[in-house]
Amino acid sequence: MSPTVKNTMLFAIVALLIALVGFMQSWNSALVIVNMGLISAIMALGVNLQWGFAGLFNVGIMGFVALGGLAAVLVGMPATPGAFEAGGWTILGAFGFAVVAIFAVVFVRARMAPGLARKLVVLGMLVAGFFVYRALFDPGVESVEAINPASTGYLGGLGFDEGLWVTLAWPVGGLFAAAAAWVIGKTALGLRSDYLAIATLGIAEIIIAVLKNEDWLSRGVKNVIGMPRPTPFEIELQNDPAFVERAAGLGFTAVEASTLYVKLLYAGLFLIVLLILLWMAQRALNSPWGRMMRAIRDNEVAAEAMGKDVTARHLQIFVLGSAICGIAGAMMTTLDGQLTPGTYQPLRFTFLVWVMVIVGGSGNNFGAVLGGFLIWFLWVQVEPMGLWLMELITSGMADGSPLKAHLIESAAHMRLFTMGLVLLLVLRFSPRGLIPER
Amino acid sequence: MSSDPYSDRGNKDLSLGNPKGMGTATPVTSGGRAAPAPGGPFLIGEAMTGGYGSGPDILHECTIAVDRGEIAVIVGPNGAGKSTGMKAVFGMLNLRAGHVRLDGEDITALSPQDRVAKGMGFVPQTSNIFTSMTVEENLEMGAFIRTDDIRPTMQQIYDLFPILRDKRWQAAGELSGGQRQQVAVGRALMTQPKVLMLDEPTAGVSPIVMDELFDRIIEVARTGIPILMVEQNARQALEIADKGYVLVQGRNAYTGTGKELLADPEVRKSFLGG
Amino acid sequence: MDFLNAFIALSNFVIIPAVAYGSQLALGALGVTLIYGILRFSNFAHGDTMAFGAMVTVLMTWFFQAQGVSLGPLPTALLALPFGILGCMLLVLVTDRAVYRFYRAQKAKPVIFVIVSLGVTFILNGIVRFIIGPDDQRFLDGERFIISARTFREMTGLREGLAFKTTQGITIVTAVVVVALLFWFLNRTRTGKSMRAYSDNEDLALLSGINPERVVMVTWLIVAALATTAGVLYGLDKSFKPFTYFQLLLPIFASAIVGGLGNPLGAIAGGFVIAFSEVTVTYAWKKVVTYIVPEEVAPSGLLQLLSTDYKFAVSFLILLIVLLFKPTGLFKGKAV
Amino acid sequence: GGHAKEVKLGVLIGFTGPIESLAGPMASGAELAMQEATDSGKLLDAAKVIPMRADTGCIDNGLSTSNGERLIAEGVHGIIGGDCSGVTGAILQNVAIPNGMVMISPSATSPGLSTVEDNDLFFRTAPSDAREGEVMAEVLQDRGVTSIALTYTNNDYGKGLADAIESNFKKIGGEVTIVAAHEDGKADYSAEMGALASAGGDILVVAGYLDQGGLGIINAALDSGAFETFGLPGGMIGDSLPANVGSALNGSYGQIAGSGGEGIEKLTAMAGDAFDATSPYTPESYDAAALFMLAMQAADSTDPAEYGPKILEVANAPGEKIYPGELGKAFDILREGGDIDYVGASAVELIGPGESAGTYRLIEVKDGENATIGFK
Amino acid sequence: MIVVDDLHKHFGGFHAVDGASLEIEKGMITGLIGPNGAGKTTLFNVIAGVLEPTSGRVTMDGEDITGLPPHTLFHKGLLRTFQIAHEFSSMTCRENLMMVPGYQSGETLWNTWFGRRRIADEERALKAKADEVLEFLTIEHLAEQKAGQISGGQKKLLELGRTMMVDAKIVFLDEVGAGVNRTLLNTIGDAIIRLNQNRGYTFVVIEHDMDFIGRLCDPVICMAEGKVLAEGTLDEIKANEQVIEAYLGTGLKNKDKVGA
Ligand SMILES: Nc1ncnc2c1ncn2[C@@H]1O[C@H](COP(=O)(O)OP(=O)(O)OP(=O)(O)O)[C@@H](O)[C@H]1O
Ligand SMILES: Nc1ncnc2c1ncn2[C@@H]1O[C@H](COP(=O)(O)OP(=O)(O)OP(=O)(O)O)[C@@H](O)[C@H]1O
Ligand SMILES: CC(C)C[C@H](N)C(=O)O
Ligand SMILES: [Mg+2]
Ligand SMILES: [Mg+2]
Repeated sequence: MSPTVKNTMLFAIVALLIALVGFMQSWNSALVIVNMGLISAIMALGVNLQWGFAGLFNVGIMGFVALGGLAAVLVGMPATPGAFEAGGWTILGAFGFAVVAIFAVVFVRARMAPGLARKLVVLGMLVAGFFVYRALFDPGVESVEAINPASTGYLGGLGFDEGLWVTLAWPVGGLFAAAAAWVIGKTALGLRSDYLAIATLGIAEIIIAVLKNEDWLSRGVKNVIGMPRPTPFEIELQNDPAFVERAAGLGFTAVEASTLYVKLLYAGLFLIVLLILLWMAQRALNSPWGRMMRAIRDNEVAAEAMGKDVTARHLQIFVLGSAICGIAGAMMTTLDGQLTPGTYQPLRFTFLVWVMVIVGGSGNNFGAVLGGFLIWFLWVQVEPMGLWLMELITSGMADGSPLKAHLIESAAHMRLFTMGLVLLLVLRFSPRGLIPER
Repeated sequence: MSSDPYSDRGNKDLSLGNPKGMGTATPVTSGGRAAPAPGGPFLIGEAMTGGYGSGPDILHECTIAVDRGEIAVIVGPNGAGKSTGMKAVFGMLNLRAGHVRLDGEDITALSPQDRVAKGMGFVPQTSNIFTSMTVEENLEMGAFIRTDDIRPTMQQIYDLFPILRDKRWQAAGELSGGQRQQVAVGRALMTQPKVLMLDEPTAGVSPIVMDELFDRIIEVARTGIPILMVEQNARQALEIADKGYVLVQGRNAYTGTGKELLADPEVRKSFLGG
Repeated sequence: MDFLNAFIALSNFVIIPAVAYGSQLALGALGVTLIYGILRFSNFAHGDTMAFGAMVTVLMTWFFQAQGVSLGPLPTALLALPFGILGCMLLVLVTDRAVYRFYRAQKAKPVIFVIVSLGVTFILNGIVRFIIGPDDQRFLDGERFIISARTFREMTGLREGLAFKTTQGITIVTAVVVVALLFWFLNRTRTGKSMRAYSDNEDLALLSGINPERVVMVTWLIVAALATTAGVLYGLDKSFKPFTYFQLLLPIFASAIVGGLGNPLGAIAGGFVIAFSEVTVTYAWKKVVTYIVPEEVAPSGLLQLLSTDYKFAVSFLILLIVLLFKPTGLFKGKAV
Repeated sequence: GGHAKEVKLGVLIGFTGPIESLAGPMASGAELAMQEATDSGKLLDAAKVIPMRADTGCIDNGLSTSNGERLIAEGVHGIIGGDCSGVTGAILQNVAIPNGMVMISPSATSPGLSTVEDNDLFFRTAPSDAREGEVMAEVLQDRGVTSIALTYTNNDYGKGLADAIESNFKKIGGEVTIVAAHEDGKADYSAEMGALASAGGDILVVAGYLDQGGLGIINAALDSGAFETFGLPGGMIGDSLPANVGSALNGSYGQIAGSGGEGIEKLTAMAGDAFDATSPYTPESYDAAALFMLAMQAADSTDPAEYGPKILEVANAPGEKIYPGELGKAFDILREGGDIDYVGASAVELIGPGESAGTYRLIEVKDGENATIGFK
Repeated sequence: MIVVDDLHKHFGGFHAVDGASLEIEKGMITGLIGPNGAGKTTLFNVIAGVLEPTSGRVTMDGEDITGLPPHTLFHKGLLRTFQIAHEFSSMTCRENLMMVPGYQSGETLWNTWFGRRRIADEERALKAKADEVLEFLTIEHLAEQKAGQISGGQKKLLELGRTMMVDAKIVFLDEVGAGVNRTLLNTIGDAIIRLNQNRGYTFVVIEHDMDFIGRLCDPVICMAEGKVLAEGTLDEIKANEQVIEAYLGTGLKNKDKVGA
């Protein structure tokens, strides 16, 4: 079987699996899987760019995804009335001061001769700066957070909440993630393998900690809910006689038609994003640029000696890959309609994406996309599978036996168990991933 | 940048699947049974045919043999299959045809591990030292299967390669190219094998050390231990060789005593650099 | 001015807890570091291996308790520990056979191992919850304190109390003993050296007559012992709950990495760095300072550098700073 | 109208994840009500009520939404859930509202959910934390506490509750020495303990979960001798806490949503050994399931659009008071067009946007057990 | 062309390069010899920017290049090979060569999306060039073979081949000969001479094969213990007592034992 045929078949199988959900459960369920599958595929693409192309072990995906989510809030939510007057400007002023202070420190450092005196002055400036900053920052924060804390209590955003304008949040999410990645890359890319991994993991945790605790920014753990979306609301459609009529014409009830319609719209938007990114990644991979990246991945020392600026290239690809994760993060928050920092867990947002990349086949863009769909499908669908498994096992047992009760009780935990089993099976039969690098 | 310019694991990242220490050959798996096969030289790889994994055959009915007390040298162009032949003899390659016999015993089905236990010692051409371990530990690992006192042998190695004594507590990965080569040979000598196989032991060592090394090899051989080696310093090597093989494209092209091969103008011109 | 009370307060709330927590992390990190050092991958299943070993121990402890067996002031769990270790050894050997061995033969890349170990994590997760359930389980008995805060106050007449738990004591002692043993084992014994050789260059190890499968097995056995011990000590000190063992993985990895992967001493150092940074940076110095300075200038604020919300972030920040200056950890770990 | 012989109710809560140990009893509670209804044979046309479990992971929006869709696809007539406030919002917005499905959460207590746009589809049998803050402040005042240290689990529940406690306690003149968050499921709470101890206070109020960080904090406090008495809001009330902590917890006190011992006692009796009916939010889960079925009976329909508006009617006065185990009786009354006031296990009284009014049971730990010492 | 001034490189307490000063003349093929561990490779690494010197200065055409990163030096025309082959093991031999030239327009991401035509043209030229080099090295049959799967000597050839892909000003060859067949080495020697004469490359060659050094190099520098021991023509060097004692030796002692 030629690779192309095999790959097409793999995609067809995943499509079939999702279609099965459509037939056996509902097309709404199938489309939910498709939509999250598309987002997962984009994340996997970003990670594959970093790992598969350049060998950067980034385990901070969660942080970039969360930053994308933040962008969705800052772009889409309306500004909280009075928040800026109350303390917003003070907060921005405090940031301004911080920037000036840092520049001052850098300036002084450059002007003074090295030695104990310089160290003391720099340290003194930093400490004093920190306290002044806190003195400016804290009251601002306090007054912003005091504005109706149960439902606002934060600055709010730019209020792009009209139709497709909402999608502006996606590239902005990419930019946020890219900016963060640039800073991280500048400092941490000197690290190797697992050291880089734990560093990025730590940074992701720090990003989440900020999102959880800086209520003035995005309400912290109180969550931002009811975010604008690019598609119409189902209720609106259901109340629109024209839509209901057309749905009826096609043989759907209003509820069915509206829910499917909205999901299809999302799917279309996400698909466009995925296709653009996939096209860009494919082109880049199959070009001298891709060759250079592979060379760097193979042997940094030699690539450096052959005139390739390894550090710059690493930074470039780190920023790009992270930006893609940021875009996906913003898309996901738009789809969820809410930002809930507490849900950002490494297992779900970092390691699951890694599983997608590896199972799909690292170094291969199509592999990453396939992995994204497949693993997401499993993540959602193994629960019924686990239950089914348990029922199968217990079918022979007497009703009311404690063991049977215990087994059924444990069914929910079988989700992870089954997930693990499937993962091991896939990797057993295809250790380099389903669509390996050529 | 890397603080270790010798690091041959490019992207110093194991996760990248650097194949270091992970050859692509599929070795013979454990559990084969050795069967006696009478007669013949002490070690012989006979009519070996095989290649890497499922790739094309590299060796074609290639025969290499060495007897007690002898030095056999394999020469040939780059990529001729010399190292492959050595690996085949050592069981690091699945042969499609041919046999390997040691002391009259057919060991074709034995794993490399079992061959070590049978007293075969081997210095591969590349990645032939434990880079993260000290020089002394490298030597100790060479003597891993020995149960007797290894200190005298170690002293001999240090006498042979004095520089290693100075560097005994240093990680072998931090040594210079030639020093690493000395460690590699030292490690093999520590084994006190019944037969010694060396893949380009003199690559990168200075003339004075090369002389020492050849001297030592002669000494070892004259104690009765057969030595099979691949060499690109072919003229020096053939001068001390009892037997020489010229391999070309995985086939025996010329075979003879060292002197004969040295004297053959065709061989000189094509393989020994004139 | 009351330096004694200040010091006791500091010991009670910073030094002792951090040392004990550091030892717990270190014990976990030792297992992680060993797998990384010898088998060369980051084992995500370590947390759940700890949980499994601890679970067996818990069950055995309950059994002993039901039989009326006890160790007097020491927790009965110590008696059950060997059984836990045995159970855990069995588990890891079975997993190695069933799972990892295949990828070793395939010479799979370490990242594949990492992902595979994630799969193993999921499965262990299910098994442990299946057997013992997701809840907290208590199995601690014996004397809870070597010295409790109240006893200390009564004994010394000081205002501040100093508490030292039996489990803390056991943890610290075990950590020290284990690391010394492991260091000696790896650097001085033949088997230990052969394990390092295997980790350095598998093929060459083979050529030296080292049996790879034996090395792998010994490694897993040691790891099982370490994991169970760490898991049980942690469970005794806090409580046994499957979910926390997975959560423990993050600080454990952080410890192993700051210390330098593959280095047992590093694991210890790393454990303390992480523990101390978590505990000290967010500490509110009010109490301590109040004891030291004259009453008139006693602080009204908390004197807290950062709120505890950021304790995790801070420990990671410190980790980052360490790595920036020492890219392969404090003890020059492996960066393969 | 005509209706199926089967009524399906989804139980969409966090069987895995941070509150996995609460989920089991919660689901059992809900299923007990369903079983009771089925056994009574009086619901609609002797319909069989079938529970369908699905997982939210407590914190996984994507999983919750997918599972919500799956439940809809399987044709549930109502959803009991979500559990944690975060995912509850996600399910509400992405599943319930678009599909016009009614949702009753037994445990999502975030004040933010009071004001969320819900098309009258969302109800909860647990009160908003805003209310608990007031109650807790009063309890503290009654006990003569003047200063507290306050720690909360770092999520919308903990944060909202802590805010409410802090502001209410300050309003009545109390001092809050420190408000420190703790993360659940972490290995160690020494850092939090250090800060809390240093700040000091008469008691330590722990707005957390009893088998999560809350337990860890209390253990750390007792071990180091920093605090001896604890204030325990709803998330900390449950049998496992005194059992896990031991006698040192005696004297600590708090409150949990719930009223008249009668309801809960009945439920406990019904549950027997099968599950722990006093486990947090288990009574509320029972009540959520009961409310669904009662509303269906009142509307004589399983269509959310029809029974949805009945929920407030059956939950509140006027009418005959209904306790656990009396569902059959209630069905009869409703069939005959009568009126009921469902009290259930947690003293259900729905107010405003359809959430529990919040009567609280005051608890004090005595002899290693939670003892009810009054109501507020 | 290159001036090394009192260069030191210490590893902990060990002085691998210990005050070496030397000058490399433009247009010459300079030989660098010395015992194992003399510091030759370390010296290369410092000059080529792989290692930071502990102290000292390196200048190239009067410009201070101390501590510049390797990729910058590459673009200044300074190339080097590695003593232990540093191939890109998962890429084919041809790709190993094609990736070498700097400033390829296809290395800019923008062009990979919107500049396909130009890239295609450049690629064709590069491929032709790479094939030419492969053929010269007698490994044209390995063009599509992964570089990780070729023999030890072939890797060294590839190493050399990379320096032939661009117009270099100065090339540092670290033991290209070790492991290379002597007949082929002669051909390589010829090529080096040709590159030197026709294209004006300057070479610095580390080798332990005196025949090879003798054929190519003038002058020859001998290092020992991190310092320059002697400098001159090969014959002068060969006559130097210290060099003989430290490096060249006096031949086999066991020659008599060689039988047959
Ligand atoms: N990273 C390192 N750490 C410690 N010592 C080192 C390191 N790298 C090299 N050395 C030491 O520096 C000395 C010089 O090494 P170098 O590689 O420069 O020698 P060389 O002249 O190239 O030798 P050869 O001819 O064997 O290649 C050697 O003794 C080596 O052990
Ligand atoms: N790991 C491998 N996988 C596939 N093919 C290989 C591998 N190693 C070597 N080859 C091929 O096998 C052939 C013989 O290689 P071998 O290493 O035996 O040559 P050699 O005679 O030792 O050459 P040299 O003198 O350069 O070391 C070469 O053509 C090479 O391309
Ligand atoms: C299940 C409960 C503990 C959830 C909690 N009341 C919340 O709103 O998040
Ligand atoms: Mg070879
Ligand atoms: Mg060298």
